[in-house]
Formats: sequence, structure tokens, C-alpha cells
Amino acid sequence: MGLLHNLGTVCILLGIPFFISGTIGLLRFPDIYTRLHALTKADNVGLGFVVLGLSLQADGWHTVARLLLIWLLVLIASSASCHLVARAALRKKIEPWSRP
Amino acid sequence: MMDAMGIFDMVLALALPWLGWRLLASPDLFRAMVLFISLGLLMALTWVRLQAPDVALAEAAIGAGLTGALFLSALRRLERLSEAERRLAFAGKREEEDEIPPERHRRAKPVAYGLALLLLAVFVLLLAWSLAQTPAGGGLGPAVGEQLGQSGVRSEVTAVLLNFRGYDTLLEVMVLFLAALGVWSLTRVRLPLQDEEPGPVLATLVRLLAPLMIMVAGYLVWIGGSRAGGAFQGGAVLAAAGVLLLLANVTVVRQIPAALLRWGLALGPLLFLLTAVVCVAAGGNLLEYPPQRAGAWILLIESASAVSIGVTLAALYAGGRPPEPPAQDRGGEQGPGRDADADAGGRQ
Amino acid sequence: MSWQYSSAALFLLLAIVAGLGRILRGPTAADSMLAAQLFGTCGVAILLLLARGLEWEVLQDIALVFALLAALAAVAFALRTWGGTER
Amino acid sequence: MPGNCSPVSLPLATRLTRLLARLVLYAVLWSVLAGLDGRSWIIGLPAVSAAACCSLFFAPQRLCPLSPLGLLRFIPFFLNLSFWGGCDVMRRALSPVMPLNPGLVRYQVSLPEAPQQVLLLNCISLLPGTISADFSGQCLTIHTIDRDMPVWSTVHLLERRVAAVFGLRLAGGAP
Repeated sequence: MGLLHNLGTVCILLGIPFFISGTIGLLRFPDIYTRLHALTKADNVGLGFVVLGLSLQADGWHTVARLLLIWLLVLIASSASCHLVARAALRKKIEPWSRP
Repeated sequence: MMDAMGIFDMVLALALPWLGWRLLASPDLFRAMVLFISLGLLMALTWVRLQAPDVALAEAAIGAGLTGALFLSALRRLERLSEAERRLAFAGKREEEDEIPPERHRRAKPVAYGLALLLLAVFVLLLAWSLAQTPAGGGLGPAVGEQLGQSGVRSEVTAVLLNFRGYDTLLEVMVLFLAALGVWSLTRVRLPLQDEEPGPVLATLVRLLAPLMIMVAGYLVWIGGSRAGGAFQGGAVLAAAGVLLLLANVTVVRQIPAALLRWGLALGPLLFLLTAVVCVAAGGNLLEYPPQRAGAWILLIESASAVSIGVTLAALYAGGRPPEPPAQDRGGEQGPGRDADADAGGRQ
Repeated sequence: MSWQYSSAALFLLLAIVAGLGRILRGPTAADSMLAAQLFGTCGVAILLLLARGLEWEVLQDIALVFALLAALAAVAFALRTWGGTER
Repeated sequence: MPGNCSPVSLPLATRLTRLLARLVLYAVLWSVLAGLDGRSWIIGLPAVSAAACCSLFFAPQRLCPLSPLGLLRFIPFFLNLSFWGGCDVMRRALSPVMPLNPGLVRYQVSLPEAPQQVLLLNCISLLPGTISADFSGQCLTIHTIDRDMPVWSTVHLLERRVAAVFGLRLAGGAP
């Protein structure tokens, strides 16, 4: 109990930097495509760590299954919407930024 | 010492009005919409902090999900409409703006601001007054808690909504029904025809999410009996499935028989009314269920209402009564979506 | 509520508030839309953390609804607001 | 695909099996959602059947059976790559000079069916340095955050792993 609990706490705290770097990437990166990179990857890994941490601390398979379901849904939603937004941007002829 | 949750609440309390202000002050419609979607999310978090999970759930489903999709689709229509209007009104409508002399503008501004401030002051006073009038000791909460045993459900909110104040909910369901009727009587849905392939990613997304939305809608209706959830939340999630279908514009939407939609729309209000009549006929008051059967009645009404609310909200998104049956749909489709929208402008 | 959940939730909320800057700066519509997406993911994480921290299972349901409807706005955006090649 | 909802040509037994598989899947999901309370099936039964019917309605006409072993091997592979994807973004976002060198790359997909392609497309967006930006015909446009990364070989590896999930073997190299 104690060990798992602490491990879970570590996982949760590991997830937070990913969220923060996702936001920083969103603010710093130069164009829509690179921002999509930041958001889709960093946030999903962050949520993955939070879900992992909470699962380690969960008190039954039921909670774990629900947590995993929620994470899977967010994964599907964000990767699909990443693709759709990138596609719409490309079809709108928005040029990707490239290093001068 | 201020703990992290205290700071959390403070950030929330500061961000919410600021966001609302930026939303109202934004000159760009699109930005205002995105701000509105974000406001929905922060609102949901705020409701959670205010210990109102039912409202948070509804806000999550409606505010952050459905309204966002509705606004984003409306924006496109608005842009096209304004383009058409600009083309129509190109010849000399500009003078109208200049008819009001500038000095009246200058006088109107302080008056408007003064009125707004006055209204705000009255509102604040009324709030303060009603706060002073509220009896100490948690309002009606204890009274509800006392009667909860014979309501048939374990959730206080559901007990109030569907048992103690059932007629309020009956009227709400009726209002939604009327709104859907109003929209249906205005126009027929013109499903935008595919101007391009939606792509496999979207098709798969619909395939995965639509059944899950149905499941979660059912779950919310079920869980409404014991904690947060219920017909409105379930209906909103169900409507999201409909909106997703409409968005992905799958041919399936055309194949849903209109009669099914009509019955779905009427099911909730009909059942609710029927229950009311039966209760009165059995010698009780309006919607006074026999205590030992109350749970079953409430579940029945909730499920039927969830279906109706789902259909209603999806119909409000679609903006019209069901399209023509698919019999002539193969040959009779006129042109791409552009025509349909131009048609909307021309028909008045 | 123990400190780890509340401080994690606080940091996530700050990440959301910082993301508001992207909505206001734009420049394209999609950039603002991305910020709204960010809010969805962070919101789910906050709700899950609070659900555990407050021992309040209802919040998981709210997170579930969020996760389920997260794609809706992006789909509407990509297909309706920006989609369509005709003009 | 919903696009080709032509009269179903699958044999009855196959259709029944597919329906049954979906019923079981959604029943399990329902018990995950609502717990093991027996009374919850009052709502659960109609919800599960509606969801199963809805899912069957959208199901592709061609069968794409999953390979359990391939799926089992795919999950750690995906989690690992996805983790490095997150780390990569974190490094670039936090580094003061922001090492970005983005560009577009084209890739010819050889996976035959839509479900497999979609799994590939969605996974690419979670891989280090790549997002799938457009897909038409069999040609995939990938936006990469760093043109010096070995995009082609990573995507090729992913494609073979995805094929293995569906029990396929792509020509050119063992999976």
C-alpha cells in the first residue's frame, strides 16, 4: 500500500511538467503545425502519467478500468483532432514555418 | 496558511470574470467563441468547486461540448450570409449609418452606460436583499433530506427535479419540446452535401465515439438515481452523438426515418404527461407517485426524457425538420452545399 | 485533501490560464482552437486529480463526459469553420 | 465505412458473430461504467444493445480481424514511443534556443484497409517528431518537427507493427 501509494504520487508529479511544457510549447512555437506537436504529444503523456499514478493508488479494478477508458478516449480524441486540424490547415494553404 | 486549493479557487475566481470580459469585449467573433468554449470548461470546474456536480456535468456536456460545435457551425453560416448580404447591399446602403448625427452618438453613450450601471446596482441590491431573506440553516436542504426516503431515488437533486417539484421539470421538458417544434416548423434541414471526403480518420472517430456516447448517456440516466446525472445530462451526451453524425455528414443521417425522430421527440413529454394524468386519475396530486413505485416511475420518465432531450438538442443543432426521405436522394440532390445556403438567403 | 493532488491541480489550472494567452494572440483561428483543446486535456486531468483527492467519484463522470466530447469542437472547427474548399 | 452501406453481403453467421462480439464488448464497458450492480442492467441492456447496433451499423464491410499477440506486442511499443514523443517536445519547448527544423515529408502507405490506416495515422501524431497532416489515396503527408530525424524509418517500423496488430505481414522485411 505505502510503496504503491508513493510510486503513484511520483507518477502524478512526473506528469505535471509535461502539461506545463505543452503549454509553453503552445506559447513559444512559431506556427500552427509545431504547436500541434507540442499539444498532442506532451499533454497526452502528461495525462498518461497522471492516470498511471492514480491507477497505482486506486482501490479497485473498477476505478483503474475507468481511468484507462478516459485516457484512451482523450488519446483518440486528441490524435484525431490533431490530424483534422492539420489537414484543414494544409488545405487552407497555410505554409509550415521553416528555419530561415 | 493558504493551501493549494485556496489558491486554486482564487485563480478560478479571478480567471472567470476576466475571461467573461474578454469574451464580451472581443471584436473577433471566432475568438469570442473559443473563449466561450474555454469559459464553459472553467465554469464546469467552478461548479465542481461549488459542490454542484449536477450542474458541472450539464455544463461539461452542453457548455463545453454542444454549444461549441453549434457556434462553430453557425459562424460558417454567418460568414456566408454576410458575404451574400454584402453582395446584395453593395449599392448605396451605407448612408443609413450616417443618418444619426454624431452629437447624438456622444449623448447616447453616457446614457447607455448610466442605465447599465443603474441596472447593475438594482441587481446587486436585489441579490443582497434575497440573501438577507434566505433563512439560516441551509435553506430547503434539510427538508429534502427528511423526505428523501419516500422519493424513490437516493440523489437529492433528482428527488427534487422529478418528484417533489416534478411539474417544474414537466414544464421544462415541454419548453424544450416547443423549441424543437418551432425550429421544425421554420424550415427543413438541408444537410450540407459532402464537398469533400470526410476522410477515414473522421469516419473511424464517429464509429468509435457514437456507440460510446449512447452508452454514457444511458449510464448518466442510470446514475442520476443515486448521484449526479439524469435526463438532461444524458440527453446532452446523446445529442452529442447526433451532432457528431451530422458533422461527419454520414449518409446514415438521411436513412434515419423521420417518423422515428418524431416519436423520439415526443416520447418524453408524452410519457411525462401520461404519468401526470394517471397520478391525478388515481386520486393523487399532479405527479404524486405512489412512494413504493416512485423509483420505477422516475427511471422510466428519465429515460424517455433523455431520448427526447437528445433528439431535441440534435434537432436544434440541425436547425430544421428532418430532410426528405432518401427515396429521391440518389438522383434528386441539387448541387453542392453552396446552393442550399444560397437558397436560404433567397427564400427569406 | 493531500498536498500532491491539490498542488498538481493548481499547476494544471495555471497551465490553462497561461494557455489563454494563445487564444488572445491567435494569429490564425486554429491556434485559438488548439488552446481550447489544451483546456480539455488539462481539465480532464484536474477532474481526475480532484476526484481522487476529494474521494468524490462523481468527478470521474464529469471527466468522462469531457473526454468523450473533447473531439466535438475540433471536428466542428475542422469541418465547418475551416473546412470545405468551395468559396 | 459508413460510405458504402450497401446491402450487406456477409453471411448470416458472420453477422451474428460480429453482433455478439460487440454485445460482449459493450456489456463489459457497461460494467466498467456502472459497476456490478445488477439493477443497473434495466438501463444497461437497452443501452448496450443500442450501442452494439450502432457500432455494427458503422462497421466496415470487410473484416479486419485483430491479432491478440500483435496487439499485446504493440501496446508497450506504442507507449514507449509515445513517452519519447512527449520528452522530445518537452526538450524542444524548454530549450532556450528552441531546436526546430520543421518540414513536410511524404510517405506511401501500404496498409490496405481503412481501420489499419487510421490506427497508423493516429499513432503517428503521438510519435516523436511527427504528426499526420493529410492523407489521400495512399499518400500520407507528415509534418515533422525536425527534418534531421529518421522519419521514414520510424513510420515504416510503426506501419509494420500496426500491420501485425491486424495479423498482416507487409512485403519487405520481417515484422
